[in-house]
Amino acid sequence: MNSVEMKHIIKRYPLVTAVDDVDFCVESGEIHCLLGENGAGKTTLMKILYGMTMPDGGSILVNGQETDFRNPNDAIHSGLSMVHQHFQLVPVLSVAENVVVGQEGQAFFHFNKKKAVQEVQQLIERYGFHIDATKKVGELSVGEQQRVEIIKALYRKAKILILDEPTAVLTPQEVEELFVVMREMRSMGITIIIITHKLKEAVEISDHVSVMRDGKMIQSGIPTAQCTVESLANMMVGRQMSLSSTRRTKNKGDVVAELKNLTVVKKGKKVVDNVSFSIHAGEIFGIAGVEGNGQTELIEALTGLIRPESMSLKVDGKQLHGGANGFLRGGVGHVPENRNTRGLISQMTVAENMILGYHRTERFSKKGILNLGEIHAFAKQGIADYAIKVPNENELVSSLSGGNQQKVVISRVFSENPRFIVVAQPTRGVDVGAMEYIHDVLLNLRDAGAAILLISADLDEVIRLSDTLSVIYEGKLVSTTPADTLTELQIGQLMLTGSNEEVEER
Amino acid sequence: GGGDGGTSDSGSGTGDNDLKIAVVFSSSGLGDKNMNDMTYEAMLQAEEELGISFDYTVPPTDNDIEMAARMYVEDGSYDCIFFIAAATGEACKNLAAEFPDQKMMWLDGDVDLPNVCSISTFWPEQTFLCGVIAGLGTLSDMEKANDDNVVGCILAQEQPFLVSGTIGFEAGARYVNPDVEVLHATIGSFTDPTTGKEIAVSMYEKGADFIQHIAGGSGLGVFNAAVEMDRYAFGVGSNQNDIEPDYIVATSLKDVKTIVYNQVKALLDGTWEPGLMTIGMKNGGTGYTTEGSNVKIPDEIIEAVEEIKQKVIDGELVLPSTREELEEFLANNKYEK
Amino acid sequence: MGIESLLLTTLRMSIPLVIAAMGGIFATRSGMMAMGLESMMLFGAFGAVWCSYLTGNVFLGFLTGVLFGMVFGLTYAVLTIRFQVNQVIGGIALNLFTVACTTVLMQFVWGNAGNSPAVNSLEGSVNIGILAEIPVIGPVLSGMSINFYIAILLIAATTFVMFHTCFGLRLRMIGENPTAASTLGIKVRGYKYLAMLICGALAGFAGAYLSIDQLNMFSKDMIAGKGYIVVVMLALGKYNPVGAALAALLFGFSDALQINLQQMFSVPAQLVQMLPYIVTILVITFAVRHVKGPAGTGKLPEE
Amino acid sequence: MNRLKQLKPNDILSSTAVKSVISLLIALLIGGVILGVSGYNPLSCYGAIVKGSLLSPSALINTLVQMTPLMFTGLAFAFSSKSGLINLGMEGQMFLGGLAAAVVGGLDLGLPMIIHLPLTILSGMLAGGLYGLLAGLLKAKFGASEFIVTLMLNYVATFLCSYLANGPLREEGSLMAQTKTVLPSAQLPELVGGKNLTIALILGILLCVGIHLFLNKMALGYEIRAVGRNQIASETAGININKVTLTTMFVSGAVAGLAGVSMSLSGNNRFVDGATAGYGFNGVAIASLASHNPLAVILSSFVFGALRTGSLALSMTQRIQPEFADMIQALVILFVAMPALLTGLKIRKRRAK
Ligand SMILES: Nc1ncnc2c1ncn2[C@@H]1O[C@H](COP(=O)(O)OP(=O)(O)OP(=O)(O)O)[C@@H](O)[C@H]1O
Ligand SMILES: Nc1ncnc2c1ncn2[C@@H]1O[C@H](COP(=O)(O)OP(=O)(O)OP(=O)(O)O)[C@@H](O)[C@H]1O
Ligand SMILES: [Mg+2]
Ligand SMILES: [Mg+2]
Repeated sequence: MNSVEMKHIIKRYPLVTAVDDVDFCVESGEIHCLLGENGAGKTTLMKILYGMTMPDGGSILVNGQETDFRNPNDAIHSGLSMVHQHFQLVPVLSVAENVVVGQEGQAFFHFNKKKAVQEVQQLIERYGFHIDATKKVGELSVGEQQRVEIIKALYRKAKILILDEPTAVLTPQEVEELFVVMREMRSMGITIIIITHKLKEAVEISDHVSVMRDGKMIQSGIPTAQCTVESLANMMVGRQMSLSSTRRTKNKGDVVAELKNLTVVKKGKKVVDNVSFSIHAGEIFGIAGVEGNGQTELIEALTGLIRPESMSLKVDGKQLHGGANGFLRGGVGHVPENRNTRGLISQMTVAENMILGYHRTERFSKKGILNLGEIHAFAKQGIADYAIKVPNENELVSSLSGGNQQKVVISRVFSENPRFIVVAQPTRGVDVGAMEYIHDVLLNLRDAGAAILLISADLDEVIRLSDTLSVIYEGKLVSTTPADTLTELQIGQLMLTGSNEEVEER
Repeated sequence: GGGDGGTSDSGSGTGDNDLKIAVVFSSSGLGDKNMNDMTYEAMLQAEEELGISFDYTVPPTDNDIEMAARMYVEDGSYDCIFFIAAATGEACKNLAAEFPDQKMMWLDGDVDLPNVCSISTFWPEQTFLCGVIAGLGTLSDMEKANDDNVVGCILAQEQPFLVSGTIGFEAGARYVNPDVEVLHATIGSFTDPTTGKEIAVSMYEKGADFIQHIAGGSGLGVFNAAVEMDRYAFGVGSNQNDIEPDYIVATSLKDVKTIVYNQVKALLDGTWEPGLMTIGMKNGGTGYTTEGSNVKIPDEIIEAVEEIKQKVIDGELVLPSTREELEEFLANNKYEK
Repeated sequence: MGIESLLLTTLRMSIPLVIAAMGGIFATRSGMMAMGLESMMLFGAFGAVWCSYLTGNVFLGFLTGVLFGMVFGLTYAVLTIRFQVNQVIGGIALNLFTVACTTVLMQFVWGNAGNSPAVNSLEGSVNIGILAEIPVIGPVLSGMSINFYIAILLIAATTFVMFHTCFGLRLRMIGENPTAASTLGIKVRGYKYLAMLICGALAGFAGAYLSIDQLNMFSKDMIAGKGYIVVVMLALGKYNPVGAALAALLFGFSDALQINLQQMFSVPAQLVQMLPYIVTILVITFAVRHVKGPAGTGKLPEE
Repeated sequence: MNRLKQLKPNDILSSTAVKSVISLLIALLIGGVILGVSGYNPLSCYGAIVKGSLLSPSALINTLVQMTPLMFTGLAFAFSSKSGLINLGMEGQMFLGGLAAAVVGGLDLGLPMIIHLPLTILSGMLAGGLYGLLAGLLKAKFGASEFIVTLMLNYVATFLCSYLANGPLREEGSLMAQTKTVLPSAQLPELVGGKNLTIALILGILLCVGIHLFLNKMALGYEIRAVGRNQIASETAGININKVTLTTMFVSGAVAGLAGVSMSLSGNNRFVDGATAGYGFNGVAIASLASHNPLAVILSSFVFGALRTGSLALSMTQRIQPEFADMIQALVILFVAMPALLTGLKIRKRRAK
């Protein structure tokens, strides 16, 4: 039987048709992977299924029953649950509260906090997550927050679970743990729909795959057994792609960025502990690590956003001073790890976002007056170069799909040819085609002589791009080696424990 | 007083003669328990009894007064335009100069223009006699009076006119009782009776047994405090004694109603004349009234008040309106029984 | 000045602020700015007097005050939730409307646009013997209007509902992230309406306190900005019931102090009258700092 | 063109201008019902409002006079909103601006108009601006919410100006709390004789256009808008948040101060205590009616000016409680500020089968 049957679904926005006459079926008790380029309409389709967005046409059957969801509440009652691309959590409330709210009892009765904590903690233990149910969600790492979202669905005894890009923010280990949980849920009869851009994962976890492009369903429910990463990539992008090629640097130049003695103290704890490194022209210096080991603070210090306890950063021999502005002018480019808060102003247009931070450069403004012609020409160019899916440069960034938003940030920073670029999670939520393109640009920038610091939770990405690879653990760089020195397993061990000796001992 | 009930009288009046008057109130509007309300009553009475017709407007802020008045002047159909309260005076002066043929009346101002009848009232004369009652009363054996030699005066907002009223009250009290302590406080609003009450309560707690308010709607809180603390208060403007007849001793009266009514009558009779007029105790325009109050004032106090009133009317006592004048007044005038 | 009388004045001036602030807590915690408080208080004050005038029953008067407050709480909610009027603008416009509307109604009911006649009001006070024994504050704590004790109960009740019931938890979640709440199937709009009804009820109660407990009449615009002061007190108290109550007490205290200082020194009254406002600015600048309302203030769940 | 042809009825309904007009009409309709229930004739009331505010040259001029200060406070609020700051202190800034202008304008320095007038205007702007800056400073340095600080500063400014106008700065011998008149060399030139319509109107319109251009064409204006929409991203982009906060609060305060200036240097040519109360809060409504667009502020302040003038004209000949006009104004603010009026009235679209 089919858990979900969506027929002839249509959703129009003023300038785009996000979902265009789509049929989508999911068998009961399977893991079904929904693939597609950025902006293909995956999230929209799932929001329609979950009752969050009203379709302009079509019908939906859940467990063979015709539905007419008006809001998520209706969907929840039919056993659906959705983990969103943007987490729906309240940072100031505890894990337990975030999980139980809505199901915690009668509205006007006492809220039994103890019982809630107990139940949630049990559920956490049962699935082997290591989270303290009494902790405030704001204090958790992104990976942990992801797990809280899944706990929410489990707590509600969901029969159909929708996961929208759950792995984009997870480390490989965390992804593995998630997959274990997903398989267990499948064995319990839960149907799972997962959206991902990582084709390896799709092949590994799913039973069937569907592929969307431009709002249309182009491949519906093909058995995963018949697919390979390459064939999926071809289906999605519609052309041949080389996914594993890598080019190491050929001409490493002089030192461009030299960091000495960076220490950041937060709440009395050294979150970055005396870190030093130098990056040469034409070098990508990759840092791998489990999220929450000081990466965020390292990035913030290197881009002038926080004042560390101690630091000396020279770019091209010049000591950098001042706040973010001073660092930016000193030649530090920055692709922030969180595009929603740090990277973009979603209520401004694409063109306006394309110059953010560079609006004072001679190219975009003279004597304080913006050069609007140049700005629009530049934005048009960026949209064309990075294949950003948007009708024109005057659209608000908020109407773009997640991956396309990321492309706006990338195109802005890379177009400025900075000497030293701090790149964090550059391809988070980006489709394979775009990822390939972004990687190409990064490598080209490197070849043109930029020094690049790459911080990513995606181990594949770090291994593929880095000329020098370092692992951060509890605020320290525990290993810095030329590329291809360590195996993936060793790197993983370093990320988790801070040393790789145990591996050899065992 | 108050606005019109609404159902009657849309359009310009119902008069059975041709006299048509426009009234420009100050922005505190109707319900102010003061000149606006009293004028409105007078106009309704004139409409009823004399058969004239009138229109009125309440400008939303003092800044809109001139525009409102100008609309009336430019309309050209009004025999006279009444400007009520000091705040409207600037507009009156400007327009009178610009339109010399338009008759105007300004209540509570002093301007000498050929087409304006300007009626000034002297605030200190209005409150002086209640001050005298308070000064003598606080030492008397009146039922709710205490042993402390303290009285109080509460103001809505610092405005020169109103402040001179508090000076008049203090002058009256200290003239007959040099040692009396006169407490002063300002509420900060004409529409905040609860704060008015708190201030009154705190004054009563400090030993005051008589409080004069000059605070429009906020003054209602003062009466409330008097009831609660079982002490005395004075009304202001039109006779307020019947609001709390057991606690309000008297009202510092300003008989605006009669003044305005007489103006209308004069216009109708053709005896209206421009010029400066001063309303005071002399012509019965200001003073005090105990009518409607149940409070028994000892006869000797009433006698003293009447005696002092005569002195003011005779010009023997010239009342102060600023703090400096007050000290000078007290130094030069000694009351003897 | 007597400490005791100063404290008494402080308490009396704080009671309406505290009661209204508890209403404001429900509003702000559910993501609704309490800008409409002034109008709910004013309409409540009017309703209480009107009913007391018609029936002569003070208890019914309070009940009507609460109901009238709820009417405007609901109106504010409909305007800002259903019709998405900006909350600041909705509040300001509603206040303008209420001042005008109550004045017109006064004219219709009593033929007087300035004030109502005196009506039956809450008389007498509650004496609590044990409390009276406590030195200095004893006489202050005992012998207050019953509403003083109700206000204290309200602080406790608000704290309990907000932080120890399922309703409170859901409300706080809605205030922080309405989309998250809605994805969990919580009927965000319904809860917001409910919160505004509670807010209106308490604001109406505060208004009734002003008109038929503290006074015995209604007069034009008699709330005189207290509703806006409460909005500020909420922030000062970091949107916690106890904090907001303390802030209201502080404001009431500086206002009481100001009243007394005016009578003691012959400095220009206006300079002394600034005191409560300057104290508020100093506290928000140096003592509280960086207050942030709930993160989802003014937001509705995404479509 | 092609796009025009595709416009569906819903698109037309959702165009801002049409929406505003429809909202206005609904507000007037409800106001009419209230008037009718109260026993007045709504048509003759509205007739008087329209006639008194628009239908004669003198009525139109009155509307423009009323509009002038409203335009400044509306612009001040719209501008501060662009950077995400809520400046509710326009009332106080306006008082101080008006008082400062009255004082400087009253100084007999023997200056010619060409120097004295600009100096006077600048002094008013400076006073309002510095008062706004005070709130900005407390925000930037101590994180004090500008919303609360400005609200409280209103009271402080009101008391301060009242003290000054009653005391040290009071015109000698005057029985009103007001300063002496400003010298002719500091009075704003009138556009029409004897009507109090001054060049402040032109100044205001130019300022609206100027601020619109500033926000959209200047780098600093861009920064202000960026900070208003996402402070963290702006900070990441090297924008100095404190600088933006201070600039915005200063400029917003200075513009609000101009509202006071325009009143002190026209009409009675002096500062009168309390005479301008309420204009500041009106600015909030005007800005919202204009969706915080500086150019639209011109139009929305005109609408409000007309409403004020019309209400005044209405109360002059119809014996009607002035509060009815206030109620209609409040209704207009509410309905015009209703972005979801039309969608809210529609029943939610059912899913097409
Ligand atoms: N609220 C909206 N208003 C206008 N357009 C929208 C809106 N939401 C989505 N879109 C558009 O609909 C299309 C589909 O978006 P959707 O978010 O479903 O893409 P997606 O497949 O999830 O992409 P990604 O992989 O980048 O998350 C995009 O072109 C997007 O710009
Ligand atoms: N209500 C209105 N009345 C008149 N003109 C308007 C109105 N609304 C918008 N406009 C016009 O639309 C154009 C776009 O306005 P503008 O770019 O300032 O708005 P915006 O996109 O909201 O700006 P921002 O991004 O700063 O918020 C302006 O040139 C203006 O003339
Ligand atoms: Mg998506
Ligand atoms: Mg005595």
